[in-house]
Amino acid sequence: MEEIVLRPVLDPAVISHGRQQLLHTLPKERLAWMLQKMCEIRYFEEKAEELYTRGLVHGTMHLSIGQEASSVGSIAVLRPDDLIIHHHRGHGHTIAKGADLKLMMAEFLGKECGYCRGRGGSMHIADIAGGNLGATGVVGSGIPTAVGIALALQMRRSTQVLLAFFGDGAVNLGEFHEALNMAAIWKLPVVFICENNQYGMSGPARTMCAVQPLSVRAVAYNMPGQTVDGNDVLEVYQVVQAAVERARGGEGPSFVETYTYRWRGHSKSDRNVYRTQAEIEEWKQRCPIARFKQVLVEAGALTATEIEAIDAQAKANIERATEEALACPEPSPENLEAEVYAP
Amino acid sequence: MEEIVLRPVLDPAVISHGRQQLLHTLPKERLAWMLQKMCEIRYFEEKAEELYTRGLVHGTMHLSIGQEASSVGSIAVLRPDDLIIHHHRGHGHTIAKGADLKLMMAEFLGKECGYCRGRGGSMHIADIAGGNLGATGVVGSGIPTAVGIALALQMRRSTQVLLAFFGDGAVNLGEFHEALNMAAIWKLPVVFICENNQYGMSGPARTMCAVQPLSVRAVAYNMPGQTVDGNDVLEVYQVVQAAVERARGGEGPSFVETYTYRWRGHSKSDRNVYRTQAEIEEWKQRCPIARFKQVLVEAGALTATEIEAIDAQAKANIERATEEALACPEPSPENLEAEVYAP
Amino acid sequence: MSEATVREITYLEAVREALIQEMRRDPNVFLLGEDIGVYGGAFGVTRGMLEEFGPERVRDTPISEAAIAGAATGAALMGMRPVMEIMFMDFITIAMNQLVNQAAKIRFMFGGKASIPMVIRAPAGSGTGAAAQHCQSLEAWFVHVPGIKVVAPAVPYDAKGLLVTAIRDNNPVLFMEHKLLYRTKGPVPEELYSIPLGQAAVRREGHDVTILAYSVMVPRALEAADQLSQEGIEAEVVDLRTLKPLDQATIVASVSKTGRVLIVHEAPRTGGLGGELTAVVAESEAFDYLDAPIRRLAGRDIPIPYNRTLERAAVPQVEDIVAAARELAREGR
Amino acid sequence: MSEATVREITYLEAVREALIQEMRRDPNVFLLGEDIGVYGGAFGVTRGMLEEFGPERVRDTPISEAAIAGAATGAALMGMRPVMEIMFMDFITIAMNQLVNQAAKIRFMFGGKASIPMVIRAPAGSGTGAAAQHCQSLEAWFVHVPGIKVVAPAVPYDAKGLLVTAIRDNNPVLFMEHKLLYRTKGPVPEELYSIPLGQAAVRREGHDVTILAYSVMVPRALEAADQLSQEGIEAEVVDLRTLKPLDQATIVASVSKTGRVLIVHEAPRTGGLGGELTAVVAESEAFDYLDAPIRRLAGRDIPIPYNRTLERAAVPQVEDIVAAARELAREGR
Ligand SMILES: Cc1ncc(C[n+]2csc(CCOP(=O)(O)OP(=O)(O)O)c2C)c(N)n1
Ligand SMILES: Cc1ncc(C[n+]2csc(CCOP(=O)(O)OP(=O)(O)O)c2C)c(N)n1
Ligand SMILES: [Mg+2]
Ligand SMILES: [Mg+2]
Repeated sequence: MEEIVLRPVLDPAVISHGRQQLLHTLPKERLAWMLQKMCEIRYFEEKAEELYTRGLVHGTMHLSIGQEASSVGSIAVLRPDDLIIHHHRGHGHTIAKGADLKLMMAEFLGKECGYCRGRGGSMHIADIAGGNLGATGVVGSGIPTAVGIALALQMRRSTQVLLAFFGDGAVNLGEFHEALNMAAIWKLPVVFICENNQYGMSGPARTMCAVQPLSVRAVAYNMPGQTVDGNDVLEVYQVVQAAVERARGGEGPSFVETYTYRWRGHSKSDRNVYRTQAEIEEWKQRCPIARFKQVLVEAGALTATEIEAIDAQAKANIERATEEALACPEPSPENLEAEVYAP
Repeated sequence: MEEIVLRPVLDPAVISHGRQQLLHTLPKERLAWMLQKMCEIRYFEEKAEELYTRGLVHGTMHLSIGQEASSVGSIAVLRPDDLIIHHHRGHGHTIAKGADLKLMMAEFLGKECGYCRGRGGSMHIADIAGGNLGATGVVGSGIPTAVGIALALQMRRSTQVLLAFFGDGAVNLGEFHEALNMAAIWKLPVVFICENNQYGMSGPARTMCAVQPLSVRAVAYNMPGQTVDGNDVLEVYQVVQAAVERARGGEGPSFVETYTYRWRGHSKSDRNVYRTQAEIEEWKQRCPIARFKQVLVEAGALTATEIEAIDAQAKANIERATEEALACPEPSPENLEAEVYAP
Repeated sequence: MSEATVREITYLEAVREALIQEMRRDPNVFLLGEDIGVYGGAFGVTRGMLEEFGPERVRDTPISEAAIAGAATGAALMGMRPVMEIMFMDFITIAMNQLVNQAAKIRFMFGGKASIPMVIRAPAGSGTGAAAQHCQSLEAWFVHVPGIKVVAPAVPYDAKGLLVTAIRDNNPVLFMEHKLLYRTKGPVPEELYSIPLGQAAVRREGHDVTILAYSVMVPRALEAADQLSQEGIEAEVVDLRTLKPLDQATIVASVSKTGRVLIVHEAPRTGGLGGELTAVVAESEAFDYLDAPIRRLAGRDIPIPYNRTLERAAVPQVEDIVAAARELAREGR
Repeated sequence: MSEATVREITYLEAVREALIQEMRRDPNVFLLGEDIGVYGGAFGVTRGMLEEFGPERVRDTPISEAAIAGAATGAALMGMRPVMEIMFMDFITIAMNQLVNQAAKIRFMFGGKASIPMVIRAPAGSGTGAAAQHCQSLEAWFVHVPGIKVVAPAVPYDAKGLLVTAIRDNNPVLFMEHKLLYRTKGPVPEELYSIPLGQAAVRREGHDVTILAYSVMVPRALEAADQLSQEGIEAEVVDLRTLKPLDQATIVASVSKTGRVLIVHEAPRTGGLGGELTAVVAESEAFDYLDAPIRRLAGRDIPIPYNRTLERAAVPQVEDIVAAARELAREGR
């Protein structure tokens, strides 16, 4: 009978007072930046929803409202030259990685000046120059790609690190499995971040995945695994930081599960019949943004006024980006064939 | 920090004296049958190799010499109406499941009277009527099929059970992962048996799979998992029996890893450059057949004379089957199109 | 069908009705796929079915396309009649090994001693703004796989009747639905009926040019034919309905009559089914009746773009069919 | 190539030489696949390369085809030039999602801001008695995927020159090798050279009938042409070499000259590349020069059987090509 320990990425004992410490060790501007990004994500998605409802968007969209701490807490750890790859619910990662909000909104609107020149849309935003290697719409498909990206980093003896984001639904795909095994045996510089918002489209993670918490699956790849409160941006930060250090130090990949919740339906066609209104309300009470604001004020890291200004700035940024994006030209359908192959 | 226990299928403490008990509780004819099947497998494959060398076989073949305890120990547990599905290295399972040796050899030789009428060959022997639902040549591919077979059993409220065999190389395929998860959440009546003969074609399980032993992977699917001495037919029997009882009782799947070794190369093109001759010799010392014979004699379950007779009978069976198979007609290439679709 | 109560229902409802009626008739029929239970499927096809048949026969799966296909194959091997749903046809790429190497080959490989009666339902096609990974039409791949049949209905009546046949067929049948057709309406008898596989339907008679189409291109071709008629060009529109086995007789008869053929499909032109159809015509006696070269009008050789205008430009629209058929009708030899 | 030392080497050695020389030239090139290191690959293609380049650049992988393809895609996205090996083309079915939805689409989907320079080496074809799951020729699928190029060399000279070009190409290139060609010999310059993609080669001139072939069907077509010549039929044999992009000009020119075309491939007839080739001819000006219907000679619509006689009967052999070409040459209109 083997006793197998789920090796945590970071000692859980460290986390609890680490949170408080972070508020003092992280530069004030960094904390402000984190809050701003969280607010921008929220406002971006509320705006996206509004544009969608007004019939200005042709296509689908997946909102991550309620999950802002997961993307910002993870990506805040990175150096500017570090990389991310992510999935369909990817507005949060994109903004946290420093995307130009106008180019992002333009992509959402299918405009020529969008990140993907209107070819990709909400589900496929990539900002290659900014280190965002793109979102995939096929669940789990970015995970094997992540192996290759991290492999390239390793072969080039780079000190860059990759964060690979995916949802709870992805952990039951074969590609997840093949990729995590490969990353583990090759000790690649990647951190796998599973944003467990508790549902796929409607399938509950707790019934679709044979084991709980999902981070137990790290055991199968002999890598550290840990489930964190995905609505606590500072807890996410700490654990991802430990995983990033591990990766950068050549010790190989880790698996972090950020336990969170999506407030909105899966996409616009969702009638939310697979969960109760009470459950949704309960999770709204655990808003990661409200919580971070409160923590910041209580710790004296930022004043209420400063916070208000950041929030207002975020809102204004989204408004401006939207206006500019709406003014962008539409792409032309001429000669698309020439774009398929690289010269 | 979660303490995760690799739940064994059978308490390891039980196994050690269980082995001795089995020698007394299993009917003598059953023990004799087990030995006979092990010998038949060995002689069948030696004969196959000989025919191959003599140029009588067009195609490939994968010999399981050295692994006989795994197939026989597992399948001996089954009721006649239970089922198996397996993989390219499948002569052992087929014989243990009670295949007609002539039809099997005829298939190996590509004859019309072979199990698959010469269409399948060594890699695809199936004996549907006999409960052998066939061998697949794509590593891991039978595992999702196994889920469907077991699902049908469950939906029909059958008390039949399925054994699904595959090699160590299969545990790194996505299909393995998807299938084990699905079988686990649906509590299907299947036992997954990973015959770890330590190598894929050349890739060592110990470097290709991120975690050792392979049975640890059971943790990721919240099912019992256990590694057994795959060269000890009685140890295999006990653990598989516990897993089969579990499956039959509606408690769901288990994962059994039979640790063993293949004496021959992967297939005929193998130059054995990835392992040492010493290693091969060492494992030949652990011959599962010689070992079982010795145990039987020591326990007084069978006499040396009886054992000799069984061995001779097995050899004679193979000789006769080969002769008869060689006399079978070749299939005709006419109208093969009509066989592709069922009416 | 004299006693039948024929109503106007949607293509989506027709698919659902076939599933429901076959499940009532045969306890071996069951559904499996992602979010098909309480959610009712991404497009709502199975909505309400969980209530009648329960979670065992309307079985929600994890996001595991390979295992879904494998589970269907294994269950079929045991004599069940699974109908698996691939949420978007694009994701069938994950299940190719199970479908092509297992489901399609098991019968032949095992000497005809097993059969795999299963249906793979796969919503295909562009037009919903879902971009490159959610809009593909991959039927040509499956037409190329011995052991699989391929059905692509264009109207509600066929959606029901062909799905019933597909479920009763003893082989893997890929049943391709088009997302843009789901909301289209047509007459469908309430009672259970089936349409044989391998029979095309002449949707409109004409003598100037034959348009071969299937799935969403059928209504587009019919609309185009109406417009062409106003110009004095009478197009014959053949709805292939089953892509494999193909109704060569109906194709050859129509082309022999009109002497001109325009093949239309949504999938990219290169390597698409249009090539096979061209060859079927070119190899047949219809070749001798051709008054103009065989023409293909197909999707452009690009991934489907997100932007609405680009997306529309990527695949044949009514006006493209009109233009191509007009040009062809004028072409002489 | 005046200075070149030209030797007779095998197709297999030519592939290996291309890999070695490109790896020496460009540190971004590396190999990954199952058992390609110490084992040297299932067919021995990479034998000896581990010694020169080490385990990092001749990288053994677990049996994880999807992750192999994904790893290649990701590395390519970073500017590496991975050459992945799929041990048997049949197993590419496991990697379809990665290849079709990721590798082929990333560039377009991301607005042209990324490229995926990678090669997928895949030994294909029957003739070794490996049965239905180890003998497929799946090139037609990939020809249908915008974003992927497809190469299928028939002779050692092309195997080397086209592989070099494939490695230097900035897109995913499927490089299809045929197991039966591995041991065939031909002249190959020792020095590094490249052959542009998209150029067919006229292997033999003739005026009676054009035979379009690729991969293993090229030597068979040439052998058939020799036999036909003895009967007074002069066949022109066009080796397509690259299947996508296709050299339409050479095809059209040849068919326009001979007025008759026989298309030959090993993959099953229905839905195979023969349809596309038929359409290319039928849509071209060559159509007007045709003196007989376009003919396809292809693999039968069955999985490849194990038995040697059945296996041989499943795909075109020299005698089948002779018979088909003879019949076609006699056919008039
Ligand atoms: C392979 C695949 N199967 C199905 C889908 C359809 N689909 C899109 S998102 C989704 C749910 C994904 O759930 P999860 O991974 O938890 O991510 P979330 O949407 O919750 O962020 C599904 C089933 C898909 N895109 N890809
Ligand atoms: C998906 C797939 N990849 C590669 C192969 C080629 N291949 C055949 S057997 C084999 C090794 C399998 O190893 P294992 O699963 O341990 O089984 P064993 O042969 O050792 O019994 C490989 C790589 C295959 N048949 N299928
Ligand atoms: Mg989720
Ligand atoms: Mg093995």
